[in-house]
Amino acid sequence: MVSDNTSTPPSPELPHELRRDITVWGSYMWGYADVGADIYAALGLVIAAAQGAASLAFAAAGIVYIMIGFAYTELAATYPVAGGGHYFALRGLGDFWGFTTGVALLLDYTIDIALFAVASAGYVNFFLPYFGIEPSHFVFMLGSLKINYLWLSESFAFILFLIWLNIIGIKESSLFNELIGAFDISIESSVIVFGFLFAWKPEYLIQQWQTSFPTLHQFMYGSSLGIISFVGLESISQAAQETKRPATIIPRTSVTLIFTVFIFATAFSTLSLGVLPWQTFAQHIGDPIATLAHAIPYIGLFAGPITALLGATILLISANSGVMSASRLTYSMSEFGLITKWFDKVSPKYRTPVRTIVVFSVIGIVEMLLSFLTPQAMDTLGNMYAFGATLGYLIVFVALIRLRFSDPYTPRPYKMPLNLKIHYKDRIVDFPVLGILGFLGVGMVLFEVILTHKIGRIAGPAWVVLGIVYYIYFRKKNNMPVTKSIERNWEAHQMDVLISAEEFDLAEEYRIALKERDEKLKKHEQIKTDR
Amino acid sequence: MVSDNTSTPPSPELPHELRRDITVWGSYMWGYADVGADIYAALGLVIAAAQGAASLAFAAAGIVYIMIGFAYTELAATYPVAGGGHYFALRGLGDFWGFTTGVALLLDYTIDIALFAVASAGYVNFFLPYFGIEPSHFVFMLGSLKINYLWLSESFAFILFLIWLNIIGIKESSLFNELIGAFDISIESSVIVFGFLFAWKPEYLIQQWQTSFPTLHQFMYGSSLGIISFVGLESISQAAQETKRPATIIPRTSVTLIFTVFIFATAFSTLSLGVLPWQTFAQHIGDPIATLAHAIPYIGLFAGPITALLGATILLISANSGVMSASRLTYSMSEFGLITKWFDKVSPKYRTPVRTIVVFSVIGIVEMLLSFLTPQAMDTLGNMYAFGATLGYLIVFVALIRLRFSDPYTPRPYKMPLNLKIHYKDRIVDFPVLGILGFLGVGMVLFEVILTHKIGRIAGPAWVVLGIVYYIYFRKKNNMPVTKSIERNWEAHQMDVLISAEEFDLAEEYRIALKERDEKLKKHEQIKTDR
Amino acid sequence: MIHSTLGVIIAVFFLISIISLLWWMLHVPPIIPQVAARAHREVEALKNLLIPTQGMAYSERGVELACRLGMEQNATLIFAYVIEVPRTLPLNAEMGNEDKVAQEAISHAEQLAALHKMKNKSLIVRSRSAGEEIVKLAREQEADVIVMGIRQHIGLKENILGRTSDIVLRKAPCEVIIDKLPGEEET
Amino acid sequence: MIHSTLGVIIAVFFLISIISLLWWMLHVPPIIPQVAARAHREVEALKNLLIPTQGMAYSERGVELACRLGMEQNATLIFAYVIEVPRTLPLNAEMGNEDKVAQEAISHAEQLAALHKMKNKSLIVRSRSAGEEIVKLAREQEADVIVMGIRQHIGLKENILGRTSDIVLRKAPCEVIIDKLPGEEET
Repeated sequence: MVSDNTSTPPSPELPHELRRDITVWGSYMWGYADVGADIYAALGLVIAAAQGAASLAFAAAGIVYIMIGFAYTELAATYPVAGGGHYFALRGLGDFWGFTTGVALLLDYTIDIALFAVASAGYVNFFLPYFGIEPSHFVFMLGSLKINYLWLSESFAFILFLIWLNIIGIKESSLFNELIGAFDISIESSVIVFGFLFAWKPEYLIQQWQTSFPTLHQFMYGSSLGIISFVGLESISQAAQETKRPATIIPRTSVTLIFTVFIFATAFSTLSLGVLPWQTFAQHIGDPIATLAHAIPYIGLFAGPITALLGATILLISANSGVMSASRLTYSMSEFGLITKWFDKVSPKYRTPVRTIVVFSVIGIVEMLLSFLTPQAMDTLGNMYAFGATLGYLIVFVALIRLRFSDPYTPRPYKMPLNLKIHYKDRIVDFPVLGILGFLGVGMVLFEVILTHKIGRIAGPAWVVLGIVYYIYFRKKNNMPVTKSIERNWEAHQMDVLISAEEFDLAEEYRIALKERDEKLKKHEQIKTDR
Repeated sequence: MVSDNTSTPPSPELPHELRRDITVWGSYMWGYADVGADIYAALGLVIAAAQGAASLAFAAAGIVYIMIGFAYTELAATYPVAGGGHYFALRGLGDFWGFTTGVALLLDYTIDIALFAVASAGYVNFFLPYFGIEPSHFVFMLGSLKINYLWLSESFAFILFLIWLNIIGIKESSLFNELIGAFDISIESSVIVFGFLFAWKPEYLIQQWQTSFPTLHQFMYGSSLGIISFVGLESISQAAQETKRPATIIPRTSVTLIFTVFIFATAFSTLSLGVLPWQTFAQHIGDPIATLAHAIPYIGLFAGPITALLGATILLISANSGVMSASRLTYSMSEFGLITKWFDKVSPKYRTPVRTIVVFSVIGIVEMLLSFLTPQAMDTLGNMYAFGATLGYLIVFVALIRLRFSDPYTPRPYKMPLNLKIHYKDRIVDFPVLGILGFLGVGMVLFEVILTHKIGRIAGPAWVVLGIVYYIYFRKKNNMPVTKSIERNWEAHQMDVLISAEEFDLAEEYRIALKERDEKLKKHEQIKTDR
Repeated sequence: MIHSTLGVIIAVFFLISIISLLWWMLHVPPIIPQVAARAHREVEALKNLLIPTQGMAYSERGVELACRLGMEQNATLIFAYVIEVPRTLPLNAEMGNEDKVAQEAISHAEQLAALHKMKNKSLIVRSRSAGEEIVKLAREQEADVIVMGIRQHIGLKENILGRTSDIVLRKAPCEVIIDKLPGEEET
Repeated sequence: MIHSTLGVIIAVFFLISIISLLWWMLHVPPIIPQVAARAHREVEALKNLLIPTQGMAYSERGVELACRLGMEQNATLIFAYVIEVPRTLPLNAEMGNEDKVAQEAISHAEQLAALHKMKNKSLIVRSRSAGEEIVKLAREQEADVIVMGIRQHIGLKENILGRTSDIVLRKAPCEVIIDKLPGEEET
C-alpha cells in the first residue's frame, strides 16, 4: 500500500477526536452483531404468524428492508461520520428533525442494551447446572413478584463489562465483536448446511405451504414481524467516524450485510418448514434455532450446548452494539448542539466518548431493572423497539430525497438504484424512485405497528414527546433557535470529513463540483449587474 | 449513415467482380436455407436411433457443431472472400489441401442440388390431387424400374429455375431465400410454440427417457446422424464476397445461425418426445414435422398442407443454396489456379459467375437422373454427403490452427473462445484449444461415417481421388507445381479484400501490424549486419 | 443420510453465495492517493474541448487525442475550422473550394467523434488570423482546453511551432495541448 | 387447453431467445470510415509513452494525459526525472535533496499509473541538459511519443515554451505532446 506517506496528520485544532480503528470485517460485524440477534428473536414469531408461508413473509419483509439498506448505504457512504440516521436528518431536514430521529433511534439502542443483556444472561444460565449451580434457586420475593437475583446480577455484570470494554477503546470493543461474530456466523451456517443436507424434505415444505397457508391478515402480521429481524443496519453508520476509509468500506459492508441477512432469514425459514411442522416452532417461540438444531442429525446431539452458547454470545455482542451506537449517537447530537455540550467530550487517553457511554448505558440498566420488576416491561420494551426503528427510518427516507435536491454537490460514491432525471433550478437531479417506495413501505409498517402494538403506540410516542420537551427547554435556555436550525458551514465540514477519512478522490470531486458551482454563480451575478 | 461519401470506387483493374448485394438477413438466410432442410431430414432418423434420449443426442452433436461454427465464424470474419473452407485450407495449408477441401465440399453442394430439388418436388405432389392431377399415374416402366416422369420433370424444372435465378443476380437469388426463409422460420416457430403450449406433456418425455433409453451404441449413432442436421454453415462463407461488410456481418449471422439451429434442434426433439412415442417417428422417418404437427391441437387441422408447403419451400431454398455455393466455390478454386481458368469469369451484365453456375448445376442434374434410375443412388448420395462435409471440416480445423501461427497479422475481429498464449518465434500466439477439441470431435464423426456407411466409405473417397487425379493432370499441363503452392502476394490480396469490403478499421489494423513487423525485421537485420 | 438433491443444491448455493459475498466485501479497492486523485479529477473537469482542425492527418491525430481525453467524463468536443482570408480580400470573399475543404475536415472530425460516441458541435469561421480566432473562440465557447495537432515546419529554425500555434499558446485563456507529429512521413 | 406450466415456460423461453438472437443479429454496428479508422488505429499503435516529470501539478497533468492516451491499447508508461547538474559541478555531485524530490515525483506518477492500472517503469537520470537527455531517452527507450506537462513562463516573451520543451520539440525522434496549463493559478 502506498497510503502511508500521504496520510493526514491529526488536525491540531481538534486534539481529541475519535480514532479510526475499525476495519472492513469490524464494520460488517457491528451491523451483524445487531442483526444476528434480531433473527434469533424473530424466527419463531414469524413462523407462528405466517405458518406455511413463513419464507414468503421473510422475503416480503426483506424487500422493504433492502430498500432501507440501500438508503443507508447511500447516505453513510456520502456522509461518513458518526450519528447515523440522526445526522442524515440533520443535514437534510434541519435541527428539529435531526433531534427527533436521534431520540427515536436512541430509544432502540438503550432497549438493545437492556433486552439483549438480560437474554444473553438467560442463555448463560443453561450452563450453570453443569457446574453444580441451579439458577432457579437464587430467587427472592418482592411482594407477589419472584425475582431471580442471580440472573439480575449476571445481566448487570454484563452491562458493566460492556461499559468498560467500550471505554478502553473502539478497537478492543470491535475486536470483541469480530471474534464472536465470526464464530456465530460459522455456527449458523453449519446449522443451515447440515440441515439442508441431512434433514430437509422439500415435499414436507410443499405440503405445509399447501395445507397451512396463512390468511392475508396473518401473512401481513408475520411479514411486519419479519422487519424486526432486519433492524440493525444503523450500527454500521454509527461506527462510520471510527471506520478506516468509510466512504469506500461502508457501502461494501452494508451491501454485504443486507444480502447475508436476507439469505440467512430466507434460508432459516425455508429450512425450518422443511424439517418440522410450523406448530412446533409456534410452541417454542423463544428458542427457534435450538428447536431446529435438535431435529437435525449429527449436530442434533450437540444442539443444546451449541445453541445456548450461540444465543449467549450473539445476544451479548448485540448489547455491545447497543452501547457503542447509543454513545456515538448522543456524542454526535451533542456536537451539533441538539443536546447539552457536556456530552461532546472524547477521553484524551482512550479516544472514546466516555460520558455518553456511561450515561446511556445506565439508562439501559434502568430499563433492565424495570423489566425485572414489572413482568409487562419486557413486552413494552419490545413494542417500543419497533416503533423507534420505523419512525427513524421513515424520517431518513425523507432526508434522503431532500438531500438529493439540497446537496447535489457532495459526491455520492454509491446511489440507490432506479433514479429519474428531473430538472430542478437549472440543474438535473436524480430523483430516487426507490426512496419513495421505501418511504411507503416503512410507512405501512409504522402504521401496522401503531395499529397492533397496544402498549407501543402509547409508550413510543411518549418517549419522543418527552425528548422534544427537553429539546425545547435546552434550546431556549441556550438562546438557540427552536424551530429553525443553527447556521453551520456544511461545506467546510464535509471537506474536513472527506480528508480525514482519506477519501481524497471524493474530496477532489467535491472541490471541483463546488468550484464549478461558484463560477456559475459568479457569472449569473455578473449578468445581473451588467443589466 | 456516413458511409456513402467514403465508399470505395470499383477498382478499375478488375472490372467484372462479384457484386456486394447481400444484407444481414440475406447472409443469415443463405445459411439457414441449407440447415433448415437438414433438420427436416435428420429429426426422424435421430429419434429412431437415439429413442428416448434424442434431445441429448442432438445436444451432443450440437457441441461438435458449435465448435465447427466458431471455427467458421473466425475464419470467415478474418478472410471475407468467396470459397469458404477451400479458401481457408488454401491460405493455411497450401494449394493441394485447398483443392482437396474444395472437392470434398463440392460433392456436398452438388448433392444438395440433386437431393433437395427431388425432395421439394415430392412435397409439391401433395397439392396436385387438389387440382385433379394424380401424380402416381404419370409412370412408365424402364426394364423392371418404375419411373415417375412427372416428378422427374418437376425436379428438372426446379433446377432450371434455380440456374436462371442465380444467373440473373445474387440479389434476386438472395431475395428468394430471404422471403421463403422468413416464412419457414415463422411456421417452424409456430409449430414449436403451439406444441409446447397445447400438446407437450413433460411426464410423457420423462417416461420415454426412463423406459426407452438407448444403448451407448445407439446413442452414438443417433448423435452422429444429428451432425447432418447441422451441416450448412459453409454457405454463409461462400456468399462472403457478395456480402456487404462481411467481416462485421458474417460473425453475427454465423453466431446467430449456430444458436438458432441449436435451439430449433433441441426444441423439436424435446417437443416430439413429449407429444408422441418415439416409435411413431421411427415409423414415419421421412416426414417427422408433419407427424408432429398432426398431433398438435388447432394447427393439427392444417398440418397436411402447411407441412407440405413448408417442406416444398425449405427444400427448394436448400437446393438454391447448393447452386450458389457450388458456383462460388468453383469460381474461387479457378481464380486461385486449382482448376481451369475458364471458370474464373464473371458475367459483365449480371455480375455472377455464369459458367460455374451452369456447369455444376448440370452435375447436380446428372446426380438427380441417377437417383431416379437406380433406387440405391439416393442412399449413396446421402452417405457421400456426410463424408464430404466431415472431411472438409476436418481440414478446416487444421487450417485454423495453422493460420494462427503462419498469419498472426491479419486482424481477427472474432476469435474462437478458449485460447492458450504460447511463445513461438519471438511472438505470442493464441493457441486455440477449442480448435483441437473440434478437430477430435469431427475426426470421431468422420471415423464413424467411414465405419457405418457402407456405400459412402467407397464412393466418397472415390470422388475425392478422382478429383486429385484431375488436379495432378491440370497442374502438370499448365507447368504449375503439384505438391507445392503457387507464389502469391497474400498481404496485398488481404489488404484489397479488406478495403473492398469497406472494413477500413481492420485494414488499418492490418497495415499497422505489418508495419510493426517490418520495422522489427529491419532492426533484426541491422543487428545482424552490425555484428 | 441425504434426503434430497434439491437440499444439496440449496446448501451448496447458500455456501457459495455467503462466501463470495464476504470475499467481495473483504477485497477493498486500494486507496487513491491525493496527488493521483487531484490530477485525475482535474482532467475529469475538462468539459469543453476546442479542437481546431485543418483536415490533415495531423489534425485528425489531435481529434483522436481529444476524444481519449474527454471520453471518461463525456465531454463536449467543439471542432473549429478557421478559413484564413488574406487582408487583400474582403472577409466574405469567394475562396475557391475552401468551404468544401472545411466541410470535409469537419466531417472527418465528426466521424471520429461518432466512433467514440462523443457529443460534438462544429464551427466554420472566417478570420484574418487563425490564431487570434481560435483564442477568441475558446473564450466564447468557454473551452476548458484547446487541443491541436500540428505539422513539422521543416527549416523554420526560429519558431518550431508555426504562427498559429504560437499565438494560441501565448494568448489562450485556458489549457493548451499541442500534438506535434515527427516530420519524416506525412500520409 | 394448456397441459403444463413448464411447457408455457419453454415456449416463452424459446420465443424470447429466437427473437433476441435475431434482434441482436440485425443491429449491426455502424461502419467505421477510413479516416476515423486511421486516426484511431495510429494512436492505438503508440505503445511506449515517455513522460518527463518534475513532480509539479503541471507534470502530473501530463502523466494523467498519457494515461488516457495509452489506456485503450494498454501501453507502457516510461516516467523520467532528469536531474540537471550545472556545468560547474561534477555529474555525480551531491545535489542537496534533488534525489528525494526526484523519488517523490516518480512515486506520484506511479500512483497515477496504478490508478489507471497501467504498466509503467521509471528512470531517474542526471544530465547537463534536460532537453537533450529526454531526446536521448526517447531514442533509447524506443518511445513512440513524448508527453510533457509544462508551466507558464511569465515574462518570457521570445520563447513561450521554455528551454527544455523547445529542445525536445526540435530534436525528438517521435511524436511530442505538450500540455500547457494557463498561468493564473498554480496549486
